[in-house]
Amino acid sequence: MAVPVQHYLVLSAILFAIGAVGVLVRRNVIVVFMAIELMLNAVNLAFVALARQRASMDGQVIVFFVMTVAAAEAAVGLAIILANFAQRRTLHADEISTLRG
Amino acid sequence: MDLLIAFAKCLVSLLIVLQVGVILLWVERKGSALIQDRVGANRANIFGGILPFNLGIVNTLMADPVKLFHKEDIVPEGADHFLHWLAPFLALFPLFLTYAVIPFGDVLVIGDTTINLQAVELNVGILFVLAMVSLGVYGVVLGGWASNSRYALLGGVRGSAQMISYEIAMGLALVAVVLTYGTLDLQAIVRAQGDLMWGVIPAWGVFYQPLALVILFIAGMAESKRAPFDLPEAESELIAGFFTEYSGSKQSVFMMADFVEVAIVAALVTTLFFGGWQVPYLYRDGFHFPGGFSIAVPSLLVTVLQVLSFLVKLFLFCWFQILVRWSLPRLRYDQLMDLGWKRLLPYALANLAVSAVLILLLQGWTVRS
Amino acid sequence: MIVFYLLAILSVLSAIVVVVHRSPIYCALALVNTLFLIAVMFVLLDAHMIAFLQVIVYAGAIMVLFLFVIMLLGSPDEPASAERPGLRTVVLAAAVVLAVELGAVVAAKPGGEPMAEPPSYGSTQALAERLFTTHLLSFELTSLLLLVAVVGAVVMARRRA
Amino acid sequence: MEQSYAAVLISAGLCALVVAIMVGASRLLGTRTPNRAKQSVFEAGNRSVGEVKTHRFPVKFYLTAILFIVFDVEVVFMYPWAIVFRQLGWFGLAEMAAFVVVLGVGLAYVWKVGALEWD
Repeated sequence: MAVPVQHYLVLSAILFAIGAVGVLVRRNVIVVFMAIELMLNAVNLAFVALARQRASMDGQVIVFFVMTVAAAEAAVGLAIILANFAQRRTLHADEISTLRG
Repeated sequence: MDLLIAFAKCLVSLLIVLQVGVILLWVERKGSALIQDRVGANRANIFGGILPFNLGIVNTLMADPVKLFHKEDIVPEGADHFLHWLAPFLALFPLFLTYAVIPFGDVLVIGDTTINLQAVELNVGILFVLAMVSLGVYGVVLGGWASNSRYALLGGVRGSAQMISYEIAMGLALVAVVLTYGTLDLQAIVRAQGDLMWGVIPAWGVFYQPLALVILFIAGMAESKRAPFDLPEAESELIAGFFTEYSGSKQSVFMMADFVEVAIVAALVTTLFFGGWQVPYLYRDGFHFPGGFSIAVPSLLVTVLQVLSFLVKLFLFCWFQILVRWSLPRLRYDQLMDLGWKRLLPYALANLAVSAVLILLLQGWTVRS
Repeated sequence: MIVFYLLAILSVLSAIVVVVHRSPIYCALALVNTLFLIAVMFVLLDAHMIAFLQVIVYAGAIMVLFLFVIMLLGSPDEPASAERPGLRTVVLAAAVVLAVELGAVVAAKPGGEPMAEPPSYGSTQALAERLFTTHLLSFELTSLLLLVAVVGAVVMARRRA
Repeated sequence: MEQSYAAVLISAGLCALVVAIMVGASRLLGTRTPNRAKQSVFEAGNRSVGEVKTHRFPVKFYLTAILFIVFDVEVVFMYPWAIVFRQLGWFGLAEMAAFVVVLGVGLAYVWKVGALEWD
């Protein structure tokens, strides 16, 4: 158990960055969504690592809530993707431009 | 030394589940034959039938797997090779792993080492079971997706929807059990069932949570995708559902997964509701019957009796599932979904509410761990 | 110690697969793998309960929903040329810089020894006590969130074009 | 505690090995004489027409999955609750009742709009 908390945080930062790249680069909305989940998980890892560092359970409780939010977000988000696909038959993020100002 | 013991325990638990799986294959053949008034697997002998009995069981236990493993591995055109391989792996692997947390005996005392007869001693055993069960759906989804076949895809979608529908009811039934015993540790739950109610009846979960037992059993059978819940692989509609395009050993792995799932449902029911390895009135130093009558039994014999008791109960519930399978017709899809969402789910919630209120009203009614 | 670095390397690799693989279904499987590795790290961090919840909720439910949508839509592989190459390079460069910077900042700061944890740390019991007392309000609000999610998702999914 | 996770690792390794051997056995032991007819997709003798993976399914399946996610999260919240239930007493019961009632409204809504009806 000698891994310092910084290493967990570095890993978390790297995973978060990878997720961010995914959100920006990928055009398939489903994959973009997955990249968001990856970012959420990177944050979860940081929460748990810091909770361990401070010997506090609060970080773990927050992770519990993050998971719930992720579940709700996935349900609604994928429903939007489905509805959008039914209307326009596309999963390409650039073609979904109705809301563009 | 500790590592060696751990390894041995894991091996034993794996061997148990492998054996149970293969033996069930034979039991099912003979059992279905019995129900349908046939003889069943009987065409096996060696040395030209010199032996006075036939070797049907040997045939199923050894010749069948050997034959299946020598069949050609056909991957349909347009299928993804890696996913086609991954699907059967993911169908069976979590099921095997589930078995590792099921306690198959109390303790084995050799000299001054005491070995807990449970391959993986997790204090969150029930969550482990739930996690593994929830992974089982990947095998179905991927099998359907990777085959590039319409039947397989239909079977995959149907099967996964069915599995996730019944997982909720299963989870709620397990919560009721956790509520009763106040722990997630399977071995602790079994130990708690060694007590006696009113000094006579063994304190088995079935007496505390009968409705949870029924719900868990039905949900478990639906998870194992066998008749009457065999819609994902309904032969008359979908050929073989999500494993239509599988042959040889991959197909046999899917079949094996079916039987292992039956065994897991039986093991869960045994562990949570029928005292696991408990033999009524048998304690570590022998029998203590109500009324003060006792028989001393050596510790090794106690262990053997307990493991036997676990296996007997296990086979009993496997047999019960086979009986159900060969007695009931297949449900329609709407009936299946109705049963899952409109019956089992509300009943499970109501059961939970009633249990919670009762526990608070009658503190001490339940086993405290 | 070694376990952690092995897990870290594997999880980064599989996270990269999530982002670069052209077939959505492989992306989903790689993500499941990443989530699984993170769950193992949770075990290393004494968050036993959270580790199993990670597998049950993320791998067992959320990712199944993703696979379901991929199956329902018959999502095709993405053609390699779908991305604008300029954006890709810029973003990649920016991400590398970001990761290095974050890493450098975090690694440079000497962190103290982890605080001594009580023996019950990470147990279901400890988590539950915290969850159902201090965080009671959040817990109850979660149910509202889920209710909204269910209603919203049903409304969206049932709307026909 | 570490020991039991080591056991999980050992067990997972063993299981993975056995299952991998079982899955791969035909590849190793079986014959391989592929031909077109054998490798074509089974459609009861008909020739397969069109692209399989663009086949789309009723949105009902998706609704089932959404319901599953929401109730799965509910169940997951119930495990820690069940553990500390005896300490929390009536207060704990009220907490969980409020939680379940709100989600019950969701179930009732889904039931009402007919998302659970299959025909």
